[in-house]
Amino acid sequence: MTLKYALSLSAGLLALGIAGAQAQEPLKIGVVSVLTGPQAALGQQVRDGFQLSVDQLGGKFGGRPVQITVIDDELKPDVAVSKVRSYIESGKVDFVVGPVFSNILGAIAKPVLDSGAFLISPNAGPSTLAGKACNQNFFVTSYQNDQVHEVLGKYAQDQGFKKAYIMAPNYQAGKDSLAGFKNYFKGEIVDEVYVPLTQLDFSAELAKIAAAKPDVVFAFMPGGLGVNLVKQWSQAGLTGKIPFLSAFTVDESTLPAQQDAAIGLFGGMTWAPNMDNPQTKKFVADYEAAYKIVPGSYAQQAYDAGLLIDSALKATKGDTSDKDKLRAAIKKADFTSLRGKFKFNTNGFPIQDFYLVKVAKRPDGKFQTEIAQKVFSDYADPHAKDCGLK
Amino acid sequence: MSTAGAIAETPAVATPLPKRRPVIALVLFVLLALIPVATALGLPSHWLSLVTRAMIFAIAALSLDLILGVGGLVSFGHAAFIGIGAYVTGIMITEGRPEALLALPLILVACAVFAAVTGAVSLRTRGVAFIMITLAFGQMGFFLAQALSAYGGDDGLTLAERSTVLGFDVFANRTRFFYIVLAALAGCYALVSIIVASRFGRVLRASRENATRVTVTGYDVGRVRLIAYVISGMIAGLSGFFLANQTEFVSPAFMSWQRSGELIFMVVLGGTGSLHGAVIGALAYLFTEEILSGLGEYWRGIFGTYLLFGFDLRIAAEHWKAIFGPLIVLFVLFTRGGIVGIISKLGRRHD
Amino acid sequence: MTEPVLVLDGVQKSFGALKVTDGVSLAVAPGELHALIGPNGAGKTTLVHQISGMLRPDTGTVRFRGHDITTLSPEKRARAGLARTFQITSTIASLSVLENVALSVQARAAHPLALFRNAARDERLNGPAWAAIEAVGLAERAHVPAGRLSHGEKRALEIAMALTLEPAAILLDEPLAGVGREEGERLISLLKSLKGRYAMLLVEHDMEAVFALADKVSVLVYGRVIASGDPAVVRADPAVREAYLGEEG
Amino acid sequence: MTTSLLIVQILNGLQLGILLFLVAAGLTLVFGVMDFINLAHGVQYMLGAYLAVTFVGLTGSFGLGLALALAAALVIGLALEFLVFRHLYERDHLDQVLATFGLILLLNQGVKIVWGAAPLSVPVPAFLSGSVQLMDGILYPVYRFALIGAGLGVGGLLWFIVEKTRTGMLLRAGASNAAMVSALGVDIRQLFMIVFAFGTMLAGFAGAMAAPILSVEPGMGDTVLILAFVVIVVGGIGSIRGAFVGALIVGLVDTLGRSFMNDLLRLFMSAPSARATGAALSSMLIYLVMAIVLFVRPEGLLPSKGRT
Repeated sequence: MTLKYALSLSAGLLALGIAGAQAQEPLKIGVVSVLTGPQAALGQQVRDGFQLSVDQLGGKFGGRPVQITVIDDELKPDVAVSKVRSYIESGKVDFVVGPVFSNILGAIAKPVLDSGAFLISPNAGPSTLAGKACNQNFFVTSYQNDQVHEVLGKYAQDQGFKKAYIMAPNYQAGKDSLAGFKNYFKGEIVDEVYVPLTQLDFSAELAKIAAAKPDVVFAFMPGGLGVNLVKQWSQAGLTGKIPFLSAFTVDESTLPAQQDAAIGLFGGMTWAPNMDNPQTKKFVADYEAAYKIVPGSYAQQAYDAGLLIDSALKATKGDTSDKDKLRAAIKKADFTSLRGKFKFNTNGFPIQDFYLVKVAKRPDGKFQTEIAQKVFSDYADPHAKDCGLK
Repeated sequence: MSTAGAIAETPAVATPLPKRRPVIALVLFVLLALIPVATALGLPSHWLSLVTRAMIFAIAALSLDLILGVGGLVSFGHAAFIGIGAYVTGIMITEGRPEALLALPLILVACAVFAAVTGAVSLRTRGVAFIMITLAFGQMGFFLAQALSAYGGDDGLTLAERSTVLGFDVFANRTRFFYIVLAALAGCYALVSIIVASRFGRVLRASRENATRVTVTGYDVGRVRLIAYVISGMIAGLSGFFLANQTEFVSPAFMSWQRSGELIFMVVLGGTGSLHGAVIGALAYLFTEEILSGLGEYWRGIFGTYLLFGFDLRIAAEHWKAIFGPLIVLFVLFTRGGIVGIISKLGRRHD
Repeated sequence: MTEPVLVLDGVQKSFGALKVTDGVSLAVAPGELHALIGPNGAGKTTLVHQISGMLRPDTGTVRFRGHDITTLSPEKRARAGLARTFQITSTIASLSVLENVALSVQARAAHPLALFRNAARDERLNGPAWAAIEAVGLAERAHVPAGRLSHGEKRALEIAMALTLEPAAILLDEPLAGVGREEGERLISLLKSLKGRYAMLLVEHDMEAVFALADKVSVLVYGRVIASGDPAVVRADPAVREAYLGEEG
Repeated sequence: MTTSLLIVQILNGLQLGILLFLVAAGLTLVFGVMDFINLAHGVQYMLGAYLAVTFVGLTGSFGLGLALALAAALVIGLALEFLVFRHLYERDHLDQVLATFGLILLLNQGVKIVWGAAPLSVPVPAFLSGSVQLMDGILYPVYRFALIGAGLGVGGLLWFIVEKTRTGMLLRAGASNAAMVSALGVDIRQLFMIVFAFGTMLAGFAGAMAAPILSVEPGMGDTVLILAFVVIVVGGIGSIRGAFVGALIVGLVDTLGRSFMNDLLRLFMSAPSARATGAALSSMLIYLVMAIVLFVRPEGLLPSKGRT
C-alpha cells in the first residue's frame, strides 16, 4: 500500500516534470482577492472578471499559458501578507493582480514589489502609492481612490448645492472619501459624520439629516453598510426629497439587495454596464452568461487588468525576463479598455474620464448603474506630482 | 455551582504537570528546528514563513495558556497585547528608531501597564463576566488603534524597514529570523514552565481549582492572578513585536476580537494548562488552515491535477471554512483535553 | 486564667429580615477545645464564616490575640494565625497531599510567591509539610492527588494544612460530617492529640464526639447562645435539653 | 438640537434595543437554563434572515414566508441539537465555545455556497409599508413600529411562560438545579431540547424580522452576536427581564451616543477634533458601559434569582 502510494507519487512528480519541460513555461499570476466574509461579493467579481479575460484569450496571455493562483486575503492584512509572501516564495511569480481593498494593498505592496513581480491593482488606488510611495512596477487599472469622491463633490458644486451633509465609515478610506468630496465642494458642510464599520441601523443619522435639511447628502458606505443605508433611506421617505450622492454605495454588487430602493440614486464611476461600445456589450453579455450577475466596476477593472497584461506580453512576445522591456510595454497600455479611453500617468495610475452614474432597472428586471453625465475628462490624479517616476 | 463562576473553574480534571511533558516539548522543538532543513529537501519553501508565523502565534497562545489553562482566567481580549507589541514596534520604526533593544523594553512596559490597569478592573469579576470585560478592553484597544490616523488608522501601517539589533538588520535573513523566533518561543516556554513550577505557579494553579481554600490559607488570590495576567500580557506583547517584523505591517486587525477568539481556540485545541498544548494548538491551527485553503494547489503539486474523482479541489479550497468548521465540531465531540489529551491517551495505551 | 485567644462580642449578621447570628459572644482560651453545637440552621457555619472573614458581621467585633480583626480580609487573618477547615471538604483536588500541605507551609515562608523558585523540590517547604502529614497519619498517601482521598482522609488533610499555618486558633467546621465510623474514631483521636497545643473552635453535630473532646460547650439556637460552659453543666441545662438535645432524642 | 429630534432619536434607540432583545432573549434563555454558551446563536439569526429571503420570495407573502422560515429554522435547529449540541451539554464551557465556533465557520460559508456572497434583501410587507410623520422631513416606517410591537410581544410571552406556567417553573428550577428537576421525574433532556428549539426559533425570528431593514449577508450574525452578549451580561445572564433592560440600555446608549456625542464634545473642543474623538468614543461607548456595569455589579443589573 505504502509502496504503491510512493510509486504513484513519484510517477506523478515525474509526469509533472516532463510536462513542465516540454510546454512553454506558464506565466505565473497570483490573484489576491477577498473571498470570505461580508465583502466576498466584491472579491468574486475581481476573480471572475480576471478569469473571464483569461478564458476569452484561450487561457494564454501573449501566447503563453497562464497559471492563475487565487489567494483569499480574508480582508485581514496580516493574513494577506503571509499568504502572498508564501505564494511569492513558492516560485518565480510574474504578476500579482489584486486586491480589492486599500488596507490589504498597503500590506502586500512591499513584499510583492520587493520580489520583482509586477503588481496590478484592479481596484484599490490609495493616495500614498500614487504619490510619494509610487513604484515603477505598480500599476492601477481602476483610479486613484479620491477621484471617485471628487466626482460627486464636483457635481454637487456644479449643481449649485449650498448645504451638504456628508457621511462615511470611521476608517481611513472614509476620511479620505470625505476629504475628496470637500476638494471640489465649496459650500457649507452642515455635518460630517463617521459611523462604525459595523453599524446596522442608520435611523439616528437619518433623523439628523431630516432635522438638518441639507440640499444634498453625500455618503460613502461600501458593501452591507450601503445596503442598510439605502433601504432605510427609502423607508424613511427621503428618496426624491433630498438628492443622494454616493460613492461605492450603490453599485452592481449591492443593487441585487437594494433593488427598487436604490433607483434614482447617484454614484460616481469610470464605467457602467450600459457604456456604449461593442467591447462592453460583449463583456457584460459574456459575464452574465458565465456568472449569472450583472458585472460591476470591480469585474470590469479586473478584466481590463487581464487585457493589459496580455497586451504587454504580446509586445514582448511572451518574454518576462527583461523587466524594463516588459514595464515599457505595460506603460503603453496598448489594449482596448472597456472604458474606451485609457492611458497611464507617470505614477502608473490611469488618466481617464469620470462619470456621474445613476441606478436604473433594466427591462429584464435586473438593476444596474447607467451613465448620467461626464464630470471629468482625461482626469489625472494630483498625487502624481509627488511621485518621482518619469 | 453558579454559572458565572463555573466557566473558569470547571476543568478540574487537569493533570497537574504530566511527567511526559519535557519529552514531548523537546521532540517538538527539535522537529521545529529541522524545518529549514526540510524546506531545503523539498518541503514547499513558503513553509518556512508559515512555521515562523505559527511560532509567533504559539508565543501568544503560550502566554494565554498561563492565565487560561493554568490560572483559569479566560481572557477574550488577549489580542490587544499582540496589537500593543506590534504598534509600539511599528511606531518606533516609523519615527526612525528601529532599534529592537529600545523597542522591546518599551513593549514590555506598555503591556505591563495595560495589563495592570485592565487586569485590576477585570479581575474583580469571574467567569463569563471576566470574559466579557476583557473583550470590552480588547475592543477599546481596537478602536483606539483605528483612531491612530497618524499611523495609518484602520488601513494599518506599512513598516519602512525591520527592527534592528544594535544597528544590524538581523531579521532580514528568513532562516535566521526563523531561528530567532524559535529561540524566543523556546525561551518563553522555559520561562513559563519555570513560573508554573514555582511557588507562585503552585498558588496560581491551586487558585484555579479552589480560590476559597487558597484565600483562607493566607494568599491574596487577586494579587496572584494580577501578576500572572501582567506576565502573560508582556509575553503576548513580545509575539506582537515578532509579528510586526514578519509581516512588516501593523493593523488594528491584529487586535480584533476574532483574533482573541482564535488564540483561545488554539489553546483549547492543543489542550489547556499543559503549555506545550498551546504551542501544538497554534501550530495545528495554522497548518490546518494552510493545507485546507491551499488544498487544490497541494493536490496539484503532488498529483499534477486539481481534480479528485472529477471534482475540482480549488472549489473545496475556496470554501475551506466549511470543511474546517465541521472538523472542529467533530474534534470537540470525539476527543477530550485537546491534542495533548489524545497524545497522552495514546501514551497510556502504550504503557 | 490567661487572656483568651479568640473573643466574639455581640456578633450579628442578617440576611434580609432573617437574623442568622443574633449578638453572639463567646471566648476561646489558649489550648482550649471549645465546641459549638446547635440544631440545623442555628447559624453555626455563618458564624464560622464571620470569624474566618468570609463574611463580615453587621455589628459586633471579632478579636484575635488581642487585636480587632473584624474588618480584616480572610488571607490576612490566616497569616495572623487563624486557620480553618470547611464543612464541605475544601482541598486542591489535582494537587497531591504533599503539595496541598506544602502550599500551606509556603504561605508562611519567606517568599511565598517567588516566581522562579521551584516549589516541588523545595525542602524548606517539603520538610515541614512532611511533619504535618505524619502528624495526621497521611504519610502513606502523600503522593496521591487530594481528589482521590477518602472523605476522612480529606478531613485529616485539611487539619494538616491548618496545622502548618502555625495557628494560634483553628476553626473546625463539622469535621466528622459524612465520615464513616472507623475513620471518625481516627479523627477523634487525632483531635485529642492536638488538644492543649492549639485553641480550637469545633462546630459539630456528633454529640458523642463533642462530649468526648470538648473542654467547654456553647449552644447556638436561632442565632443566639442559650448556654455556655462545662459540658456536663450544659448537658444538664433544661433549656438546652428542650431546645436541642430533646430533639435529638 | 430640538425636542422632536431627541424624541425621534430615543425612539430609534428603543427600536435598536428591541431588535437586540429579540436576538439576546434566545441566547440568555439557553445560557441561563442550560448553562450552555451558544456562539452559533448569531449564525442562527443569520439563517433566519436567509430563510426569510427564500420563503418570502417563493410565496410572495411576508406572513407565510415568515412562518415557513421559522419552521425551517426550527428544523435546522433541531437537527443541530440532535447532531451537535446535545453532546455538549455536559462538557465544559470552552468545549462549547470551540464547537459552536466551528458551526459559525460552517454556516457562514454554507450560506455563501447556497445563496451566494452578495447581500440580499426582503421587501417590507405591503400592509406594513406605510409611514408616519414624526417630525418635519422624516417619515417613521410603520414596519419599525411593527418590529417594536413584535419585540414587546415576544418579551411579554417569554415573561408569561417563565413566570406563570409550569414549564416556566421547571425552567427556573432547572436553571438553578438540574439534578433536582430530574429527580422530580422530568426528562431534563427533553426540557433542554424544548428550550433549545425555542431559542433557535427566537434567533430565526429576529433574523427574519430584521431582514426587511438590514442587509442579509454572510457574517451578519457575528456583529449581532457580540452585541447580544454585551446585552445579556449587562442585564444579568439568564434573566429575560435583564436581557430586555440590557438591550434597551445598549440600544439607547449606542444611538444617543452616535447622535449627540459630537455636539457634546464640540462644547469642549474644535469641530475636527470633536469629530475624531466623537467617532472613536461612540464606537467604544457600549463597551465602556459594559465594563462599568460589570465592575460595579459583576452579576449584571438584573440577575435572575437562584444564581450569583
